[in-house]
Amino acid sequence: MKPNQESPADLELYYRQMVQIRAFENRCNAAYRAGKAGGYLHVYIGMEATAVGWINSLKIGWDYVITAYRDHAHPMLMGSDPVKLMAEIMGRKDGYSHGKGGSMHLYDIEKGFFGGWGIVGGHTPLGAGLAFGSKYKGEDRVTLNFLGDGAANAGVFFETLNMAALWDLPCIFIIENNEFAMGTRLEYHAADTELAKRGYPFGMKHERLDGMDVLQVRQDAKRIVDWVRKNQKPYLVEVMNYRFAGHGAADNDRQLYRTKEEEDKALHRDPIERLEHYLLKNNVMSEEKMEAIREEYETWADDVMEKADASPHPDPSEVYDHVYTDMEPEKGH
Amino acid sequence: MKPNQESPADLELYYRQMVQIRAFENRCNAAYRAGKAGGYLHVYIGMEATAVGWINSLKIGWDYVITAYRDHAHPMLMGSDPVKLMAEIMGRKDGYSHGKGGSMHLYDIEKGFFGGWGIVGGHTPLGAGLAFGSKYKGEDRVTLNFLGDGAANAGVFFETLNMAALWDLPCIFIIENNEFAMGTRLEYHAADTELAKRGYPFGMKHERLDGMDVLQVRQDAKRIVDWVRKNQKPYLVEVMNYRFAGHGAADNDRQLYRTKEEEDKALHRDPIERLEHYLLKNNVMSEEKMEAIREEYETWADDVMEKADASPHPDPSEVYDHVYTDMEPEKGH
Amino acid sequence: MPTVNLTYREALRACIIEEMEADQNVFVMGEDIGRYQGTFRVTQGLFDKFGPKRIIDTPIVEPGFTGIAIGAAMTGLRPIVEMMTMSFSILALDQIINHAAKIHYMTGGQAKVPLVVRGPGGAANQLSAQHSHSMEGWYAHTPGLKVVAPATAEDAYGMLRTAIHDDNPVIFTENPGLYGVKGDIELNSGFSVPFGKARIARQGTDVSLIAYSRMVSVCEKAAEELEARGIHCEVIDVRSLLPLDTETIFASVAKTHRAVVVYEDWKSGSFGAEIAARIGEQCFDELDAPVARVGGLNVPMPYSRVLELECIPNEANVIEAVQRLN
Amino acid sequence: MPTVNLTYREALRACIIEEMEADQNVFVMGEDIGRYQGTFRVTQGLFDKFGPKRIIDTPIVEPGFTGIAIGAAMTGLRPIVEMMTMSFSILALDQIINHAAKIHYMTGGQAKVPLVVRGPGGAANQLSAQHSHSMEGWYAHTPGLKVVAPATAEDAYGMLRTAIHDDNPVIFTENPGLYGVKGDIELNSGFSVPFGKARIARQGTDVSLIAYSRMVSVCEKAAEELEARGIHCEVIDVRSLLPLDTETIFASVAKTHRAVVVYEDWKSGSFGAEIAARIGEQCFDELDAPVARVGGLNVPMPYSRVLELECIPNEANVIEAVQRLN
Ligand SMILES: Cc1ncc(C[n+]2csc(CCOP(=O)(O)OP(=O)(O)O)c2C)c(N)n1
Ligand SMILES: Cc1ncc(C[n+]2csc(CCOP(=O)(O)OP(=O)(O)O)c2C)c(N)n1
Ligand SMILES: [Mg+2]
Ligand SMILES: [Mg+2]
Repeated sequence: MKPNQESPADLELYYRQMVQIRAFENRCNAAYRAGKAGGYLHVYIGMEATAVGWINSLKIGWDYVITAYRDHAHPMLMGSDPVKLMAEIMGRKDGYSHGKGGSMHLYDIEKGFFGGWGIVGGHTPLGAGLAFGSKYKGEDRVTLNFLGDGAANAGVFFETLNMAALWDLPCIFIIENNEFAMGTRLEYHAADTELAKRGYPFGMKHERLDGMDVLQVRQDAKRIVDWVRKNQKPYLVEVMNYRFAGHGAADNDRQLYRTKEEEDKALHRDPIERLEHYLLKNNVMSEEKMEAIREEYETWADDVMEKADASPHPDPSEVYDHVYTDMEPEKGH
Repeated sequence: MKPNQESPADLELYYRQMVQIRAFENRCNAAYRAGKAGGYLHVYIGMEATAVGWINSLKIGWDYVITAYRDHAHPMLMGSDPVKLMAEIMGRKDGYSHGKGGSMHLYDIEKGFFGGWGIVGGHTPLGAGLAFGSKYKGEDRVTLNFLGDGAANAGVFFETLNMAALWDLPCIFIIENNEFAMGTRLEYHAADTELAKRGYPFGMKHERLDGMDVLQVRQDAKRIVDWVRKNQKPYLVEVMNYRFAGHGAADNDRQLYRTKEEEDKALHRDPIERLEHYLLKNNVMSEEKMEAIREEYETWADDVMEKADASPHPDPSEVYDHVYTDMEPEKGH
Repeated sequence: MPTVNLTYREALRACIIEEMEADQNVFVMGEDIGRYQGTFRVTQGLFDKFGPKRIIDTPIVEPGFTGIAIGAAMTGLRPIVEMMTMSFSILALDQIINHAAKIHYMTGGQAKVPLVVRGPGGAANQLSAQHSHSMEGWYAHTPGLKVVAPATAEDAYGMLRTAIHDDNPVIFTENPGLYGVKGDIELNSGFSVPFGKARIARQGTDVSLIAYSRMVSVCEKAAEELEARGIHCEVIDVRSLLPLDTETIFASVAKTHRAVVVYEDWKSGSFGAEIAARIGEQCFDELDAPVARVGGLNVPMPYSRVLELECIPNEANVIEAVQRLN
Repeated sequence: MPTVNLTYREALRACIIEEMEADQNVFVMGEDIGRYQGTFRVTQGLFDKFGPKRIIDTPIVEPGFTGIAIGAAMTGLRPIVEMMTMSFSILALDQIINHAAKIHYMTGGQAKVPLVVRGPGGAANQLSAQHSHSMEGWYAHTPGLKVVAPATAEDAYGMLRTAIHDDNPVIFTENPGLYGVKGDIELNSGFSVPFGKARIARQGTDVSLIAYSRMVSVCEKAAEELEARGIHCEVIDVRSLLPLDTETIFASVAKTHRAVVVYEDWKSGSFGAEIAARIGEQCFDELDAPVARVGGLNVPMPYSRVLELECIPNEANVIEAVQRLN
């Protein structure tokens, strides 16, 4: 790991955040198995360092973040209410979208978190549009535009890169290369697996970066976020991480596309364990303290789950709300 | 110009072909002005060397060619009947599509010319599909997939590049960079104006090439076509030429996007004049012979036009033909 | 306020200028709309007036720039996206239908998308199969969108204002045959036409001709001819497809007891079928004859002018349909 | 030939295998259909059987791979494109509608596109707004396409064969709720079901319930309940939307004098409106009551199961609609 340029408080923060995300995600999977969440549900387990490193480099409440359907961690790091997130994941009235969005469609617009999208690649121009909006208004916001390795093949993503570069949009495209697009391994979907290269034809700054060492991520992120804020130009990064879990909660067939050995090897890169080693080795935190933190978040997550579960299901009559801002749709079957 | 590796017969052929295309295209514009052709009509004037150089490098009747709506020259070089082409451009019964396609939608499938498409970028996966087809069947065909600089921004083009590279499709993507996408200058639509770079992220061989010196084009084309045929892999080239005319026959506002001076300068690059200089200087052809050839094609083009114009308009009842191969659509208003 | 006689095209332009002057957040983006002044010249002069920040020439990437406009709209801007032709918006349907139309709903009301997508829709003159689509039926099928198709210069002016002020995504379709049509416009009056209100373009008692966009004038001409034959047609200009003013339509049918729905879109499976189906459902006891429809032929648009004219409904087709009912 | 009891999913798979064995030119492409065995497992086992040349895992680029399939079809291959869900085909509409559907026409008959685009269409279980589209109405609006939506395992098997043999682009939509439905299939029999022929799923005299895909079984259940109340429903399984067998539909309405069209798609502007409009036009004198429709609510599909169930038509909705007619 990189030599520490972070205060002990920051180190603890990252640790807490990663542990918190993991605990939350485990509860999501549990909720799914218990039939309390449905549809498609995708957890961020194993990828925590990426969002933690990047989102901690933002001005929260000012900057914008957008991602696809693997979207639980990002709003949590931006200060969204975990109970409201979990309630949404359970499709409840007190969820951010009152049960209309679900796991794939979380939003906390007030905090600058713009979702939460189901069409692979489809949100990438929206993210550039957020950056367009802030630039148009003369604000110095930065937009983080997360996407997967699979999404990095989508045509609209390339169109977006070109315009972001052409119009100098302050947008950071973060390709989270977790080596899989659902059941399709990177090398079966990308002709060249070094996805950072996709910035090259547009003269966009681009780098392949680590996504497992939270301190390294944080350092890269800070540098790049600051650069983009200052220069008001786009940037493309490919962040290497790994999807520890199945694609979604319903994916119980990981052996179809990767071996147990491969998974086990990847588990050695666990960003949480990695930070734990570092904290221990550098005497930042004791084993006991870490244990206590982990337990704290287990309890916390149980509590979140319980509170969310206490939220009622939406009333059937709410089905017509929010189709339009100012009118109702034609009603009835 | 490159030292001659071509026989006098070949040189004459290229000259004749370029002159023929130009004469044909001038008649198309005339037909449009006379109200004998309608809709959108786009001529290839100034760009002749590109198609001549490339298509002469093919096995005609075996290889495949596809392009967008600026599609008169390509089939002519592949041996299509100019009268049937002109008849189609005039919307007549004897046109290749019996008047259903028009200038933008020429096809001569038997000869391997697959159109003729109106959606910018939309035909590029079709071209890769042709290459997919020949490869699947174990044939050694090569597909030339022409597109414009404007089309080179289209998302589906990038998707296609990735799959062509991923699946080793024997397809040559030829970006004809004529510096304009309708009224939009290259630098207003492409973040990096070196469009050949777009092959890079997919590990696809890519080069920027000249498109005005027909001998150079021919040499490059031969090399690359042979390579693709042998290696059965894709290739991307950016060919630099210039659109002497307006975007389409209806574009009378060239001053909105380029100056007279710029145009005049570009006219000095005229591929026909350039070859004339070469032929003269190298004693391949006399001024008189060239003059005679030019006149020959003027007469020829008048004749083509006259014959095409003799073809009747389709009968209204034909409107329902060819919607399906085996049934008619629901009829009537 | 001066009243001026403007073309449909000029009326649109005037409205855009007024709204851009009134609100910095309004901007226009699209292909060749700036330096090239717009293919159909709706945006002529705007680039000089407002500059490249607010009149944005885009690459030819309908999905991408529409998506950028949607994102910008979520930050509070009010983009007007010009589709060079609505046919090309088929490339952007994922952005428009799967994103813009659903954002307010999926966010549970947190985000709004005050977006206008406008451009020429339908056949022009021999533009062939890929450039002649009528897309409005598909949009009008989509909850979360509003869809309008003004038939007059006045409505073009007044409805575009409503569209720009609307906090929801609005599809605004302009038939290319309408750009030269003239009307009296009171400039700088703030004149606006609400959505969801049909217009009675002509009063009549014998049959209701129900149309939108350019087909309204086709119906008006047919009505004139039929008048000479003693048949008094009422012409309803639907103008807003979503929301749809069924009240006005049903009231007309209750008066005339006969209805013909007229549209340029492919006849089968169009939004005209929806209008016909609703009349059939709601006016059952009022109808003295089946609800007839006159639509475009169910074929890809052919290039030949002879064939193209076969495809597009005209006065004769409307007259024939009316006569079949009587 | 052995007759076996197969699920809809297995019936599809069996047909694909038989056709791939019979014709080298048939191949399948799509996302996660090979190594991952298909998200809905329709293609299970095919990768092992036919290998990567003929069972092709694609990147997640619906426009691109659909276009490649279309190009390949023009060279004489017979691609079967799986859309992971039909919702995603919205990204490929330009390829399907602007290209595949028009190629035979634009080439004046020179080129053919023997393409099948298939996949699950409609809502599954809480897949939310972006994954629950019913796309068949849009396709059925498009001349040049054929569009089918089988409701039974037998038809899945027999219509997929017809689709693969067809020289035109065919949209083949499978409601995810049907994959587990079983039927008796005679394997290797060459059994095929022609397009353009509706199926009378249940005979009745009082009202015609007209549906396709999963809604057929909803109608059948409603019919059973209504039978108990003395109302004899005829259930027509349209199964082929384009071409549409109006003959069978109209004959049924001529018998029952009442019709309810039932579909899962958004109620307004759907292809169900077309069916209702045609009945209204052609069966005017036969109808004893307005043609009713039961469709999905006009809202983006919500995630909450409570709300989702509100949106999708069920037996109770059909029963209610029938009772309103009587
Ligand atoms: C346009 C589209 N096609 C297919 C899908 C189905 N799908 C959902 S996620 C996914 C894989 C995406 O992989 P990647 O972009 O690498 O993201 P990750 O899941 O690894 O975070 C697929 C194929 C979809 N949602 N949208
Ligand atoms: C999807 C789409 N958008 C817009 C258009 C309108 N259009 C036709 S040609 C053209 C310019 C294309 O330029 P380029 O690709 O450079 O080709 P060139 O005309 O120079 O040969 C545009 C914008 C179209 N046909 N398709
Ligand atoms: Mg991935
Ligand atoms: Mg160009």
